Amino acid sequence: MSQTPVSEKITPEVVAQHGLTPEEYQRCLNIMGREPNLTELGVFSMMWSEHCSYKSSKVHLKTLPTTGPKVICGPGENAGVIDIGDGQAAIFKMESHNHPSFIEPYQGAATGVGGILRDVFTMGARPVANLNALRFGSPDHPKTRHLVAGVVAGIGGYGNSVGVPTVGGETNFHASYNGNILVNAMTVGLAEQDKIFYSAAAGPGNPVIYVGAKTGRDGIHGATMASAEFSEDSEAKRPTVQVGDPFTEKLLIEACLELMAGDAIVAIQDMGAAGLTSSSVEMAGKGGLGIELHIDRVPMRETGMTPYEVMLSESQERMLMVLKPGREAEAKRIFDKWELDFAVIGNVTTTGHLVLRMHGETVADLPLEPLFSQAPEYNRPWEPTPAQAEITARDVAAPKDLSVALKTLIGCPDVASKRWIWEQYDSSVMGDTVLKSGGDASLVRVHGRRKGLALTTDCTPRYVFADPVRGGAQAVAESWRNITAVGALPIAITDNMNFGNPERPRIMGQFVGAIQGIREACLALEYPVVSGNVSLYNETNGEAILPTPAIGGVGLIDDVAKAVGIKLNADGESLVLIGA
Amino acid sequence: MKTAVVVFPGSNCDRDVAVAVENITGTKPHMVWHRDTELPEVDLVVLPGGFSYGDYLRAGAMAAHSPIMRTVKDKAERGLPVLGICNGFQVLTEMGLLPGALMKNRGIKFINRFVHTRVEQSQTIFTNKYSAGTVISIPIAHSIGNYFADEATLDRLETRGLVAFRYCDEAGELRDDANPNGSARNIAGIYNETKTVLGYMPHPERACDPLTGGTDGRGIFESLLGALS
Amino acid sequence: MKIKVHVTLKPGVLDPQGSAIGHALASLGFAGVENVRQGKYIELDLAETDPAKARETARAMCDKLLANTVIENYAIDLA
Amino acid sequence: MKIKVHVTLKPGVLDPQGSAIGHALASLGFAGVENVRQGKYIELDLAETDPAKARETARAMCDKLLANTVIENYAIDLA
Ligand SMILES: Nc1ncnc2c1ncn2[C@@H]1O[C@H](COP(=O)(O)OP(=O)(O)O)[C@@H](O)[C@H]1O
Repeated sequence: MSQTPVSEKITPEVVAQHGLTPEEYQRCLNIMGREPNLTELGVFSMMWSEHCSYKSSKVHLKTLPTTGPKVICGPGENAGVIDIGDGQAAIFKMESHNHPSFIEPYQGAATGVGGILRDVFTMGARPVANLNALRFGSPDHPKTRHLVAGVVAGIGGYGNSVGVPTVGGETNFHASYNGNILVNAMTVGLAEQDKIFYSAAAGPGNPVIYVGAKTGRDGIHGATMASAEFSEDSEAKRPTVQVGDPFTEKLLIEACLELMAGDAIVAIQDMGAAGLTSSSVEMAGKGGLGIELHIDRVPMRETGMTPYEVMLSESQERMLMVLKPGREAEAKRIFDKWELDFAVIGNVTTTGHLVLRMHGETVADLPLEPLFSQAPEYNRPWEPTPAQAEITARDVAAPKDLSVALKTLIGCPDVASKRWIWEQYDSSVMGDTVLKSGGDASLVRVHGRRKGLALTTDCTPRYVFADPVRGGAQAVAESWRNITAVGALPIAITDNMNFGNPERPRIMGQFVGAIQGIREACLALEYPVVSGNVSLYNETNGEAILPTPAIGGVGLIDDVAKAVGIKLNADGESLVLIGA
Repeated sequence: MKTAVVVFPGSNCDRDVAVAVENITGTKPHMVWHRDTELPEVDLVVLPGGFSYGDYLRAGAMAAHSPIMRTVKDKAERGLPVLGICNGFQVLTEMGLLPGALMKNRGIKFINRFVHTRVEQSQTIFTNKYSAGTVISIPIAHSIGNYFADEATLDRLETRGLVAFRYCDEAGELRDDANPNGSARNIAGIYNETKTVLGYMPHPERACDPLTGGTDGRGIFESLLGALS
Repeated sequence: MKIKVHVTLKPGVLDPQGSAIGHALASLGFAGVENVRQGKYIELDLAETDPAKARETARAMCDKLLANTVIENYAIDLA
Repeated sequence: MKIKVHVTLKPGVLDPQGSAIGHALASLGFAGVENVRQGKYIELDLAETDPAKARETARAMCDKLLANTVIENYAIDLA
């Protein structure tokens, strides 16, 4: 491809293709005091996307309880951090990869696992467990079988290869997911509390380092393809789905943890969905500083990549870090050992601006503070979900034949055994899995200790659909019960809010209701939210998915030997029913 | 007993096997990087499970050519005991220390579950703490564990007593439905001619702790401890 | 009728296998090796004897199953 | 010089991936499909310009790394 500079002409169409409304674009103009060039527009579009800015959900998310005696770091960083005693911390988060998994189930699910792993080890934690919450369409829909097979293989293919056990999850089937499956992946890691790494850049002049895999033209927004300057074959060059490389990820985990054992790192951030743009902007923005990057120093997989492409690429298995001055050689030695790319691509500045240079020439320059403080935030109109008539047990006719009823129940895909799924996951690597899939919560021993973490993911979307408030509360309560059922104390949750189009008041009402329910349950149970992810616009042809706020719960048990499973152990044991 | 565990890029059971070895033998193994060319003075080399070089091209193919493996091959041919677990077994066949090849499971999928394998020989450095015919319960975790060799090789393995373990049911019967991956003649592990090199698909290191996987795998490490100390 | 299908990653799509093979060849001492890409090669027999129809069927197989055209290209040979 | 390598399983070696593809095609309604075999297709650029030497290098690559001759055959094309 030629190296022609990208067209500077920003037409209303180009703005719309970047997902910005005319009002939002006006804000860009005000902030810039001039027309942005295409690269700058790309940065705005990424930072103000729903995905990065949480513009539709923020006002509601703010109402969730996020603090507590055991919370070390709540939402806002790459993942949430809780105190698990002995100077140790558990770090965890759940994230969706819905759309890519529908298009390319294997790679979509695989890169979803890769992304959430990076969120966790970026903070200094060794990932010790993966879970996944999956929703597929109706089992007899022609696409379902292929999607299930691909997603499960992809999750296994990535997790098994990096050597992190996949210990639990949940799987539902419902026609509302026919055209929009949900793939939510959760990673839990362990770190020493005095070795947790955050993303705020510090120390003007400090070197900014790029490590991991090279940057290619992966996932660059389809929106930009209309621009005339791209050649005819540009479509072939712009895969919108990334291919994951778990091998590189495994090396990246080991290399980062090796470097993190020392004290060379000032700040670190993985290049997630919004790539180099969000990582550099967030690191500098959080530090209240500026950052200058030399695009030509970024390791690239392809020739002729423009600054726009480099900044918007969603290539996987990459990290950005700020080092203490003079520590580059030490870091490079480690990344060389693991045969990963390593490049000093810029430095921290005091300008408060993101400045991008290509062969010395400035190709973008925008102020960071307003990018955050003036980011759009919407309180979208919403309608409460109408209350449904209560159905009591007495309203339902008793089944004539109990054994038929039982068979129907256990034969239903949601209830049937998921063993054929979890046997494709390596659940015992790392040698600390005490309880794996098949029971209530899973249990992973803290390496070298007696204590362990109880982990579960839960949501019953049809409850949330019927009554978002109670359904949201129920998901939290179920996660609490699953953790309690193995003998552990629930500590905190992560959430993954999967909903339809928030611009429709009915959908927004589901979201608001679910948040309210989650909030009430978390407060009542002293079970705060320490991290989460929002995935909106899960619709096909105007048909929204069932509202699906997946909850990932983490609990602690002092001694894994005292945990209980669901297995009946001997003849003559008593069965006791408790509860309401 | 002194042990070296070779770490390839992409190994992921290196720590697990080191923990098992240390717990059972009382001595921490040396972790040897694939790019090293020298082995420390040891009684045993372990090639751990995982996805060396991502299992790209073929499982074990690239690891078989890494610098340390030249030394390992040399010493193994002169009698140094080598235990290859899962990916380690794949590496051993790729480098020709063991015959045959490991292919994709017949069901294609990755399988992680407990299986039963029968100890075929009890007179080896790896199995002297078991009796022949003992059935051990042990996890597998692989998608490429379907052992293949031509008929002549299989016959030779049988007549020379080089089949180390076979997949079986709980009672020790060699049934096809107890064969998780389609391996020829239910083979789960084999020895070289001198029975000093063992390749084994299941993970004994994951069956050394009653809390996480039972203790049926301990016998392998206990046997080695007895034979090599 | 024998059908031969090559499924390759589209240009620009990351090919981790290909790069790993490239590294391995280099470290085995093969010099001057570049752009290693790995794809799939599928052979099958089709009862259909009309070349045009066979090709059409093969194309449908590729679109539906053998390749994911989001990331892969395919080429069909009849023999 | 572009080198194209086909690596296929030897006749007689079971090919579970090939059979799985065969089954999947059948369940998608493709009739009359038989003997599905899946192999690898590797492309690379070699600095060598002499065809004979290039072929020799390619053969060495296959013997050493690209194919496992216990179970696989290979074929080399120069382009
Ligand atoms: N996608 C999955 N990955 C791993 N384990 C799963 C998955 N789906 C279900 N499981 C496991 O199957 C068991 C039953 O799941 P589920 O029916 O959701 O349980 P429950 O409703 O009792 O919480 C759980 O132990 C769960 O961990």
